[in-house]
Amino acid sequence: MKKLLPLLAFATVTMTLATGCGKKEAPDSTNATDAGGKKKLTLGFSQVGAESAWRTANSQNIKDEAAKNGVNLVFSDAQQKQENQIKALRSFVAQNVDVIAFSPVVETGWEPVLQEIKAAKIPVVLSDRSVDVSDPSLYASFIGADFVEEGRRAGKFLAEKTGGKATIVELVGTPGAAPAIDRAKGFREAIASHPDMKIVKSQSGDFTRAKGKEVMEAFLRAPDAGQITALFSHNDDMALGAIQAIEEAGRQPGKDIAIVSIDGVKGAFEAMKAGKLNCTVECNPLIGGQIMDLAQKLANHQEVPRRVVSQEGVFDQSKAEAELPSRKY
Amino acid sequence: MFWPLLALALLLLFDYLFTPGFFRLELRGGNLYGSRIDVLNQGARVMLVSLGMTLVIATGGVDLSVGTVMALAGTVAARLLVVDGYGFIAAVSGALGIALLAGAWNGVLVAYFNIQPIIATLILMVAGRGVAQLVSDGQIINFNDASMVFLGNGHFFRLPFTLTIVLFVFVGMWALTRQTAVGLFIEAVGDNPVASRYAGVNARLVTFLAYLLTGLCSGLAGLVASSNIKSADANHIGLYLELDAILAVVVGGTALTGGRFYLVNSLVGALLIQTLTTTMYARNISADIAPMPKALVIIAVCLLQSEKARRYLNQRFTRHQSAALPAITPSRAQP
Amino acid sequence: MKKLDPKYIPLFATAIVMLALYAGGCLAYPNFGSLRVFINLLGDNAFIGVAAMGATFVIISGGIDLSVGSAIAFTSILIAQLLGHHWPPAGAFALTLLIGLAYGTVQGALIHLFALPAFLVTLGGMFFLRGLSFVLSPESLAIKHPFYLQTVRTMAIPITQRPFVTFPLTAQCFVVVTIIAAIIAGYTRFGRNIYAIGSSESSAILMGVPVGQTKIGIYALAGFFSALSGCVATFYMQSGNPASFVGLELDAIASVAIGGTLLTGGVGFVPGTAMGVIILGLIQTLITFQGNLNSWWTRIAAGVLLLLFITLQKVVGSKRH
Amino acid sequence: MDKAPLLEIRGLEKSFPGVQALQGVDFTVGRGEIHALMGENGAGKSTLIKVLTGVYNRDGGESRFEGRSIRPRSPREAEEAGISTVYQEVNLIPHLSVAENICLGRQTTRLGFVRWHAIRKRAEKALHRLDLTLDTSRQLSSCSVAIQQMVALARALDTSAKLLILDEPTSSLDEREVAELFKVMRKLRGEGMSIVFVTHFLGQVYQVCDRITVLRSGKHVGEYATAQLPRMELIARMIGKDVTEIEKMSRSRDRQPAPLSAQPFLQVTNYGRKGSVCPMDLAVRPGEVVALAGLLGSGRTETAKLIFGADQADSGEIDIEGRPVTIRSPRDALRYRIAFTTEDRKVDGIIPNLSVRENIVLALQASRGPWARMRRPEQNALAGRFIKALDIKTPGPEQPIKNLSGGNQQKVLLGRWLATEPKLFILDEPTRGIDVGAKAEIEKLIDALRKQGMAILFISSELEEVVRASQRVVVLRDGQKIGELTGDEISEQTIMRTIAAPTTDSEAVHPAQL
Repeated sequence: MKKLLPLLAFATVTMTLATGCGKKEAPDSTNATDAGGKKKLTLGFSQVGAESAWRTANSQNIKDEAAKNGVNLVFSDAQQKQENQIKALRSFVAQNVDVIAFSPVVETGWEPVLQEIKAAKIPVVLSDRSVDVSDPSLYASFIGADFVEEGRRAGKFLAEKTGGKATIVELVGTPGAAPAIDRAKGFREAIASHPDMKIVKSQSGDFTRAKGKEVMEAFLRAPDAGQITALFSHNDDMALGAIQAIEEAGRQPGKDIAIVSIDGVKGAFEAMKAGKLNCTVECNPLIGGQIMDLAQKLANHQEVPRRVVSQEGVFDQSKAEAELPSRKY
Repeated sequence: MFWPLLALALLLLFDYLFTPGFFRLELRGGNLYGSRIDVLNQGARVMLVSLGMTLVIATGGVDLSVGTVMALAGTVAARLLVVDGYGFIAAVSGALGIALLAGAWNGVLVAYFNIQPIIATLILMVAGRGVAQLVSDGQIINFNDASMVFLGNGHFFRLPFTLTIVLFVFVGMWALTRQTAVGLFIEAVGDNPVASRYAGVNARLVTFLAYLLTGLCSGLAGLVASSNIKSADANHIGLYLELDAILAVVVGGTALTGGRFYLVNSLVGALLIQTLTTTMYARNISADIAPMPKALVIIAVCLLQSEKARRYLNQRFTRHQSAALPAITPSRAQP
Repeated sequence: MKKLDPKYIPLFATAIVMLALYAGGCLAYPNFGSLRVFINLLGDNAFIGVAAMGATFVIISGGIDLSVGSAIAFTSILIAQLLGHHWPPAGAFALTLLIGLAYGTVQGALIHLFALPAFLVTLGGMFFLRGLSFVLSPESLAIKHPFYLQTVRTMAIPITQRPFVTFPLTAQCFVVVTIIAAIIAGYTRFGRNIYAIGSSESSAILMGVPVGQTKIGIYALAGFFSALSGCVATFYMQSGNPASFVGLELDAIASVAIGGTLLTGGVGFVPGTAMGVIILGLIQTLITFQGNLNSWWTRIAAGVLLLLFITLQKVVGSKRH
Repeated sequence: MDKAPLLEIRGLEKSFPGVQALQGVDFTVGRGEIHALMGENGAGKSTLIKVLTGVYNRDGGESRFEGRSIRPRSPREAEEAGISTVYQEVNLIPHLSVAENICLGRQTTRLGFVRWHAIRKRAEKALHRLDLTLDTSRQLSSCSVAIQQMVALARALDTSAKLLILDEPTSSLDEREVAELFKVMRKLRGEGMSIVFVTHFLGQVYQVCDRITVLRSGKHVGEYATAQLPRMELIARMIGKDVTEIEKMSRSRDRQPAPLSAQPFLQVTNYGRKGSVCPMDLAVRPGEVVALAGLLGSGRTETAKLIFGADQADSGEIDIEGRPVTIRSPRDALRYRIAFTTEDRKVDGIIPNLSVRENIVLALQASRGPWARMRRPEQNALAGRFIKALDIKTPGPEQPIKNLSGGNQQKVLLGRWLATEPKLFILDEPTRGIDVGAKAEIEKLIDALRKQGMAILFISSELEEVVRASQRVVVLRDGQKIGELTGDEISEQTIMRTIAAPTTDSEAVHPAQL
């Protein structure tokens, strides 16, 4: 009997929890209201993490915009772990938020939790990254850059810059993440028509500066490293790391090796101003306002576009100086 | 000394034969450049941490929190520089201060509260990165302070400046342990704690000191790591470095059960690990797969060092006797 | 009621902390007390829970297993690959569990036969399996097998219709594994031998406990539970990801410690571990509900709790002497 | 004892690396008798028992149990054969319940699952045979040592044991508890069980044992009926002497000079520690060798550890050169220039992997603190000096000490402490396990140190050595000082008489038998 005691104690405790507190369950009863008595919108947002400057700018913008629009934001950082993100999403359901938005860590594995959210009748907005699901009704809208287009633009710029002749190395983002997959795809599309543009090496730098630098160093060590004339980096952070590696290798980034990356963070503009980076394709992290807008509409059962492409441009060195002061992130 | 050097030599031989360009060394921008220099430069962090880890392992303990302490130090320095606007000296002092504090924390838990080292340092390993995140407010802090950038990127006598730091720490550590009696005491305490106590050695203080020094080494490594990429990323600085460091120390012949320690061998061990990593990069093997060969090296080296394994075949005849005797599990953590 | 045995003090402390956290959450946040949150606690943490059961046995025996997180990631990607190659789910699970058992046995054998420190061997296991996962697939793989798309969902037991709450398969696994682990710990010779070895290995030998067999068995069991946890994780994520579950071994160890298991071995409670898992889950949920706290507070809170419980164990332990 | 003996061991051999632990030992236990197994340290008692119970594998010889030849390969096999053992220190699992401890490894199961109810019943039954009722679900560690001992006994009885081995079961019991245990032992004997009783308490042997087997240095000395072996004889057999011979050479010792100073270097008053040493007074003067004599377990080592601060005293005062001081750790002792070589070199003496040089300098270095490191030449000189002075046989000062022979390890440890120039040197069995030549050298060294004015506290189980070396002998028994001999009183005979003499206050436990 003694052996059973802890088990029994545990069972009792859990039963008490389940029944005692379970009674409180009441849908929609408790959302925050603002001073005017008007119902305040609650948005659950699950962020990937804080792996790059782009990401932290994105998080900050979402928080700022939520405050500005009077949205009650429940923000959760997944520390780049899918398991954490799934937990956060399920917790949003439990909290009965009005709208859920999230940037998925990876593309796969979202089916069950999205189904659960759908069953709870909470609309979902995908922010900046897409998911791979068989049932398109699992999310209401996807806002964010067109990664494939970004890749294409980067490829196009590089083709113009190098006259269609380049030996390219590629720094890939987190394996399995939508931007990594799509940017690689778009870039390849764009250079497909230039037979003299070849990607000779391609490895993951995990979207981080440290890894980007490390991997670039390895690229530059190879005996055929001298032939590298261009670098395509899936984000600015990795490119910034790579620039350091190139400088250490005694070569001139931006001149010996043409560099194009994606995101358009402040550091990239500084690098362009210094002539070390040739081009950054903007991927605008300031989509908080648009997300808030979508969320409000969804909460009011209005129609929303299934795909919202964020506004972004392509910046080369000529525009860098003018643009730099206005870059906040 | 023999095994790690042999392993390193074999690995280098392999690279010489099969990894083209690995042995090329040239002068670029006035500095030496090549894969081997990379090994030295990237390996600096592992070397720094291994130096500290060697002492902790020599006392019969282990420090799992070194990677976290690196992140803490890097983030504190970057924050002081960028967010709070202090100068280089203040930033470095702040970073090393927090690293010493972390080391002292571990030391107190292990030496004075008798908590098993694995668990005691696990606490900081788990919580420390969270603290680092709070320090950085969840942001990656980029900095451009010239002195700070020099730490991890500068050159000195045509070699990466990090090597100077390693050399400096090594000499300091060597002086501290071998020019004072601290080294002797650490070895005595690690080898036979009871006898050391009877001989009048202050075992607690010695253990505490080992953790304190490890904290300091990790702090320096953290500064180097964040300086190297000109930014402090609380999530990633020093991730898994504790494992590389433990591996370097064990490969270097310092037994996990404590006792004799070999600072130079740990450096060789660290170089071996880093060469392994760099070789894999150079051979276009993903960094993600890199742990696998490392694991095989760990187990192989430990089996080579294990007396029991060596005797195992001989003992097969009198197998029964060995089974009936208490297995000697080297855990000093037991109270 | 007899006088409370001091070894139960940490366990009661665990229960109190768990209740306090839960009650605090209920008071502070609307909907925290909902059935869904409660079930989420079981379902979301199921894979940690299952793995922590293995860790409980290892720690009761006085050892440690650091390979848990890698083993789960490896298992999940293995299952995704096998199903991708049109294996039947049952076959994939069986093979996976077998591999888990085998690798655990190898770890146990290295530890026992060659007297290598458990810490080192399992560290090697952690590296090895992590690398191997990336060999199997460098990126996350979706599982599209109908078993996952339909069966897993239909196996969830519906509890209430409005709101629609079910008791998911993962939570079921957690509960069942906890019960099985409790039975192993309390009602098998193997389980009792684990306690004996952890409390005093030399006495156990003199008392005729088959120490070698048991020690290898413990690590084999831990490997099995890790593999099982990997299966549960695939139910949860419907994908295999070689980069996932990094650092999960620490969560598992923390859960075990918070659950009142003595980290020096000999005393331990399977239900306590389950409570420890739930406490960590509660902290995470609380931080999500709070909404604008840095999620890293989870780690800090876990570290502080770990310290508290270790201190408690020390105090209780020293009083007993 | 009309039938064939229950256990018959002939010519048992067992050796460990470097030690021949058992050399052709015979041992016979009859049915329904309590048989004492006696011997000083290193006699081979515990080895014999461990071979008998399958913990060790024997190298040679034969054992027959109930007429059948047996060779158990594990404690479990021995138990199955009918031999149960209760070990010296309670070898149970402290964190498990009483019931579980009794049945561990052979729990009642059904379909592979442990049946706790049945186990508790079994445990209660086994305890009942010992006339003991207690809550079997209690955690073992919450029970007193005496109860734990009884639980261990119950565990042994839970099997259908025919032979019960009690390995020093009484060392941590008080008199009442011992009496209780004896009652149980007699009861079991009455039930036809045979008991092997290992103890170092002479009185107890004479109280309950029918026969005595004495071992010395791994050899069989003899088997005697208790009634026919006077105490004096028994002690003589154990320490390898002949009583008549001792009587003859009672004045064999040249008188040694008085101490150099009347002021004691060390004076302890009423110094003691619960559970190990009864409060006692003791003084050691410069130029004097005081020996602590007594049999194994009499509290000699414990007293030394107390004075050295390795254990903490809980009563009494200690004065060094007339001034009261506190010594709470070996470091304190070192500060007052007290040195201590321990009985067990391996466990608390040598630092095995460090070199001879480092082992020698360690204590002196510790006393100087970590920052004032001795330079290498100084270390070499020191090591060289002691290697030469003590004639340490080592290939060189850099040899790891673990590679040296026992005697040379001991000399290194002597060197370690001599380097600190101690004023009081506590030597615990300095000559144990080392060859005759080295023994003589160490004795000579002790004498030389004394002449230089050092105060020496000398512990040895060899009376001959004690008599030769000391000016004063403090006799201990059961953690108590029972006598002090000086000058002409010091002889092997008087020491043995003192040890053997009954004391009035423990009459019940140690009846007069001499």
